[in-house]
Amino acid sequence: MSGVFKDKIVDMKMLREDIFRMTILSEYISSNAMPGQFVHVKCGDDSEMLLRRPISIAFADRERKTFDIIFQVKGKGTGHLAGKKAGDSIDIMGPLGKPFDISESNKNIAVVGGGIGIFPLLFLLNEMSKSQRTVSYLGFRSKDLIVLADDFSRLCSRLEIATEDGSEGYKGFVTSILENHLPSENFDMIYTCGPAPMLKKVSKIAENFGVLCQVSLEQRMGCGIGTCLVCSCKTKVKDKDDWKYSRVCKDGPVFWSSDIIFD
Amino acid sequence: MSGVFKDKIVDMKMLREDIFRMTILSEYISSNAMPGQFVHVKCGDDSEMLLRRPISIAFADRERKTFDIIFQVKGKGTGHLAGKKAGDSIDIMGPLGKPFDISESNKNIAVVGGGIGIFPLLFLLNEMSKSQRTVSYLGFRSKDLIVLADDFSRLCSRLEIATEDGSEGYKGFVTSILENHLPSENFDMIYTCGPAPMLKKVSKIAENFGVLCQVSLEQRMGCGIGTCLVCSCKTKVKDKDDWKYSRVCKDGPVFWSSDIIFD
Amino acid sequence: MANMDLQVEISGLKLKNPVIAASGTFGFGREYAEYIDLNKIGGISVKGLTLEPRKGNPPPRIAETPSGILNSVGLQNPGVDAFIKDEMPFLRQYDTAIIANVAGNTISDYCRIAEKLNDADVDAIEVNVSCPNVKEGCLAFGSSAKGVAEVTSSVRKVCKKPLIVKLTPNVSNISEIAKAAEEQGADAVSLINTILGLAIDIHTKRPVLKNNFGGLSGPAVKPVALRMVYEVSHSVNIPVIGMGGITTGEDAIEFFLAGARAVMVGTANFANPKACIEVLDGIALYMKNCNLTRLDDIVGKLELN
Amino acid sequence: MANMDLQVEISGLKLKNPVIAASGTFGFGREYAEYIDLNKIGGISVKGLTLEPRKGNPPPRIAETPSGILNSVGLQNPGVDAFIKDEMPFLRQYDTAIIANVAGNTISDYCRIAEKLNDADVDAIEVNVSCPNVKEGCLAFGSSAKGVAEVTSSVRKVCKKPLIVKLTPNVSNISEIAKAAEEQGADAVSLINTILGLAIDIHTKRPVLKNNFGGLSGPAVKPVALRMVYEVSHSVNIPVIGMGGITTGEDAIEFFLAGARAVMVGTANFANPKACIEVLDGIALYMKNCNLTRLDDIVGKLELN
Ligand SMILES: Cc1cc2nc3c(=O)[nH]c(=O)nc-3n(C[C@H](O)[C@H](O)[C@H](O)COP(=O)(O)OP(=O)(O)OC[C@H]3O[C@@H](n4cnc5c(N)ncnc54)[C@H](O)[C@@H]3O)c2cc1C
Ligand SMILES: Cc1cc2nc3c(=O)[nH]c(=O)nc-3n(C[C@H](O)[C@H](O)[C@H](O)COP(=O)(O)OP(=O)(O)OC[C@H]3O[C@@H](n4cnc5c(N)ncnc54)[C@H](O)[C@@H]3O)c2cc1C
Ligand SMILES: Cc1cc2nc3c(=O)[nH]c(=O)nc-3n(C[C@H](O)[C@H](O)[C@H](O)COP(=O)(O)O)c2cc1C
Ligand SMILES: Cc1cc2nc3c(=O)[nH]c(=O)nc-3n(C[C@H](O)[C@H](O)[C@H](O)COP(=O)(O)O)c2cc1C
Ligand code: FES
Ligand code: FES
Repeated sequence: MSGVFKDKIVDMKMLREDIFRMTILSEYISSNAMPGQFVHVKCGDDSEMLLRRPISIAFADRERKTFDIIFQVKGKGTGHLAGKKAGDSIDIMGPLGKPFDISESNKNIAVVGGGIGIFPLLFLLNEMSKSQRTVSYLGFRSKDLIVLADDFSRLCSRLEIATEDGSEGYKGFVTSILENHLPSENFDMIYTCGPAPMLKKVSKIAENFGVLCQVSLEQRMGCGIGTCLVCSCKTKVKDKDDWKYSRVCKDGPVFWSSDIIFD
Repeated sequence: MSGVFKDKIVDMKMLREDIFRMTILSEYISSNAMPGQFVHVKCGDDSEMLLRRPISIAFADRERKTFDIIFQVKGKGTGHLAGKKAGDSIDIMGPLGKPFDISESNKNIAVVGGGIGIFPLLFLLNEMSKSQRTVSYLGFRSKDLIVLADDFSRLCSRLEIATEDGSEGYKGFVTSILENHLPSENFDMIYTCGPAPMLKKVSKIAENFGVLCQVSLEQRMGCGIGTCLVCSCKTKVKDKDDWKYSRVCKDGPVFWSSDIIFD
Repeated sequence: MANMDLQVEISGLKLKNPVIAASGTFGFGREYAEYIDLNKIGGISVKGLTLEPRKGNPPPRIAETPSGILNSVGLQNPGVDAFIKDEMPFLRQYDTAIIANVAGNTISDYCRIAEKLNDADVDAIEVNVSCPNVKEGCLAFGSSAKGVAEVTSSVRKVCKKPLIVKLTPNVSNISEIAKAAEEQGADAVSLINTILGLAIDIHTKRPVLKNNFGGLSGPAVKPVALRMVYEVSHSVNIPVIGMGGITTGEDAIEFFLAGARAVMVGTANFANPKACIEVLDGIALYMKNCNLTRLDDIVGKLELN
Repeated sequence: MANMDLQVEISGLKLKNPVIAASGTFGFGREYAEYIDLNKIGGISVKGLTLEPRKGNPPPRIAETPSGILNSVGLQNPGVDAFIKDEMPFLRQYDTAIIANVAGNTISDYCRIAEKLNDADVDAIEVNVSCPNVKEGCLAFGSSAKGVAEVTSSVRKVCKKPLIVKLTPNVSNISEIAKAAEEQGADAVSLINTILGLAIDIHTKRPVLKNNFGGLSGPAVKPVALRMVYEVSHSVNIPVIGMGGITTGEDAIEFFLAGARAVMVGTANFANPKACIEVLDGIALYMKNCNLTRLDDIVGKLELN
């Protein structure tokens, strides 16, 4: 179940010139949100923009009844959102979508993120139990674009950073570290979110090494709740040599990598 | 000459629940504005509303380099405008349109206003010289809707108020007081602005009594500067038994009542 | 108002009120049931149904434009049989009219779907000859009076339900096309479907939509939709269902004045899942403020200047 | 960029850059000369001219709609003779192309206006067969390939200037109509004119416009205009001038990619008298950022998915 709410923004922080963390007071969403789910946010008037914007839930504080979203300014919608401040109200639908499948029986976990894909992973790590060992693999373009490294460090057993220009950590793509580590690590599960080429690569690696893998996808959305069928992604049809379009908003955003057909 | 400016709002006052007086810092407009002229105001983003709104200049303080507009909230545009506050910037074109024809040789003057039509008359009275005698006739629906009575009192020799329900001053239309007074008053000029039926009546009365009369008209506008030809009003063609559409924004808003054809 | 009566009948299709969810924007009702009480709205026009299941077009399928959106879903749907089996039982739990929106590649497709629906518990069928997002059939029929006449007369012969024909705005003369539908036995027409459009990503130099072109809907199209509803309702005697950009009760009132007997709410549902209810409340409020009690007091009551 | 070259030639009409003020939104240039340097823009398409002076339609002539406006000016203009006598001397002070936009009730009107303009110092004529706001002629010609062919071939016979035919979007198949213009000798086509629309005041129960119906323009129509520019530029070999909702340089780039060689800026001038200049600056900025130096690097460079 989800709802449409006029909620109050209680905090707004700038994490990087173009990345903001917004804390929103919402008893319903904070207490129902699960990692991997998102909210559908009205960023302006109907006349300014007709569509809501999907943003992952990055944290939920059940006691304070707040949840956080972290977003990067990409265009008009996120630009408007960045102009909001504590005290403003915000029109939000959620929590929406299928969350990550989390099980305590998975003891050794890899989390692989790039770009805006790292934000939902923060929530995921936060909800893992202490008994689970987690290694985070995060990719950035260069050192000065790194965000949330401290938060990730605190929440996971080990943090590996890759930068494309080598200005920090491993030089190259995050998928290369993962690939190098996999033979020695004994992961039960990989969770990943980020740019499509990265997801495809991670899925491939997981398949090669026979590790279960959950992928969180992105797609342009209309309704956000499964009715308009615009947010499609190609998935396999069980037990048949066929495929279909699934809805990222309702059947996802989290899918088993083995179900997804990457083009 | 006029220009497009991003000016600063320096003061904002509520005169009535739905009427606001806004003071704007603008060296150019304040020093060039003449009574009867208007500014064309961008009340929101392009995406919210494509068209500017015409608002009369209600006062200009040449020393402080400010000018005032007074507006009533009617719809979306004026609604947005009412939400602005001191310190905000505002996108404004002006001063626009043909001003009232003012001459010191007119010694005995009547000013007749109703509704939002009273605002430009304030500026007019303000610019009259001490040697001119001015009588203001203002019409309102009822006592509690009266605004700016003190300002008018201060600026004119005599103020006559009519209310439709008789809750203050004369009961009935302001045109009736004018008609009653005209035989005894020796007006050289009548200036009027307000709802169309009032303007038509005032023009008729002026004609009957042979008094010169200037009328400020309203019409829906596009460009505000005379190019798009949407703001038309019917006027006589000189020396011919014909009529044409004139532009309220450029050929007006002030016309000689004898030139206008009221439908 | 206690005595306000918003019931309306569209040639045999009884609606408790004139607000219908537009096809393709409301799925099969399941998801919106979490947000609104489906019993409260006049009806639901379900996602366009085809004879066989359809996968639809590749994503992205949506682009935002000034006061509008472009979509290129391409009639993704489970097929009419699966609809009857899997979706109708859910929908029938609610006391609201169910309109089956149907599309075909060929005339025989349309007829076979209509036949199947004769035995299903749907209240009406809406023949979509106006979907701009599929390659064959559909819009090809809808773009000419001849095509619409052919589809309508063929479906009419087999269809036992009230038959609504949904018109495309991408034509020179929509009245002519509405008349063709009327002459061939349509019980009502609905309009407008989306206007064919294009949005370009200037950085990739490609269309935003993977399918390149898409259908424009939302407030941007309202003036065009209103004009066409006026034209059509003054050209035919069958009822007109109006849509295109309706977001508020006031928007709906404009359509009634222009001649629509009922309205459909589409794109507005996306930003506001309660849009249908708010449109309905807005209609009631307007009528109350104007001391009106029946829809007939406003339908077609526009007076030209 | 020092070596950026924005010059463009439209079948004999030389423009220093591809940004032209759209007819009816720029008068005869006088008023905008107070706000921008007219020497900087590529051209001005003047207010639609008729053989005799026209009074135009009664007010109100404008209504605001979501991201658009409706207008019903109805070709108010002083007539072609007065234009040549009173307006041309002013316009010729500036180094910018002057395009005479012309409209007629009959084919002979169009021809007589064209003849008069042969001797005037205008750089091209734009035959408006698409004004939705007059009762006779004009749109009636523009709505069919036959009508457009007739007007074009007749005007072509007498017209010695580059001949642009301005197309209406209110048709089923705009490519067909563009082809008819091309076949009959048009040097270029421009599109789109306004889309016929209606706005209703729900309190007076009357259309907002005194003339009832009006033409929709502004950002709302951009996706439709882009689609049509794409269709037309892929159907004819003569140059296409694109317009419809252009407000920024980015908007203009979309039109170039879709196939337009030049663009016209209309409604945007109203809110922003510097719109033409800003569109031009935006085009140059985009080209600079993409390291492009000539318009040919973008015109028609849209790649379909
Ligand atoms: C399930 C999901 C979760 C997401 N979580 C986050 C998050 O936590 N933080 C974050 O910064 N971003 C997130 N995104 C991406 C975010 O939705 C887009 O960056 C945002 O919609 C861009 O809107 P805009 O108006 O700023 O950009 P514009 O480019 O102006 O948007 C134009 C249109 O395209 C859509 N769009 C553009 N980019 C994307 C995208 N990547 N995914 C989906 N729609 C897009 C917009 O919603 C809008 O409809 C998520 C996307 C999805 C689908
Ligand atoms: C020369 C002139 C001077 C004016 N001076 C003042 C003034 O000093 N104070 C004041 O309160 N009002 C004044 N008005 C009226 C003011 O322009 C309108 O009240 C305002 O445009 C309404 O806009 P809206 O968006 O709030 O209303 P809406 O009704 O939502 O506006 C819809 C559209 O209609 C136009 N419109 C609506 N009413 C009018 C009107 N009466 N005149 C012209 N266009 C209209 C709007 O500009 C807009 O384009 C003046 C009008 C003119 C023509
Ligand atoms: C995402 C989407 C999918 C649609 N699918 C269908 C469809 O399957 N069948 C149909 O007849 N119309 C379909 N339409 C058109 C709508 O029913 C409606 O005619 C149009 O969107 C105009 O109304 P609106 O502006 O209120 O959305 C679809 C519209 C959208 C936005
Ligand atoms: C007020 C107004 C008057 C117009 N008059 C004419 C005209 O006289 N001749 C013509 O060909 N087009 C006329 N047009 C159409 C414009 O030139 C242009 O084709 C249309 O507005 C779309 O462009 P835009 O969205 O940039 O305004 C007029 C448009 C407006 C808004
Ligand atoms: S966004 Fe509508 S189905 Fe996913
Ligand atoms: S508003 Fe454009 S001419 Fe007056």
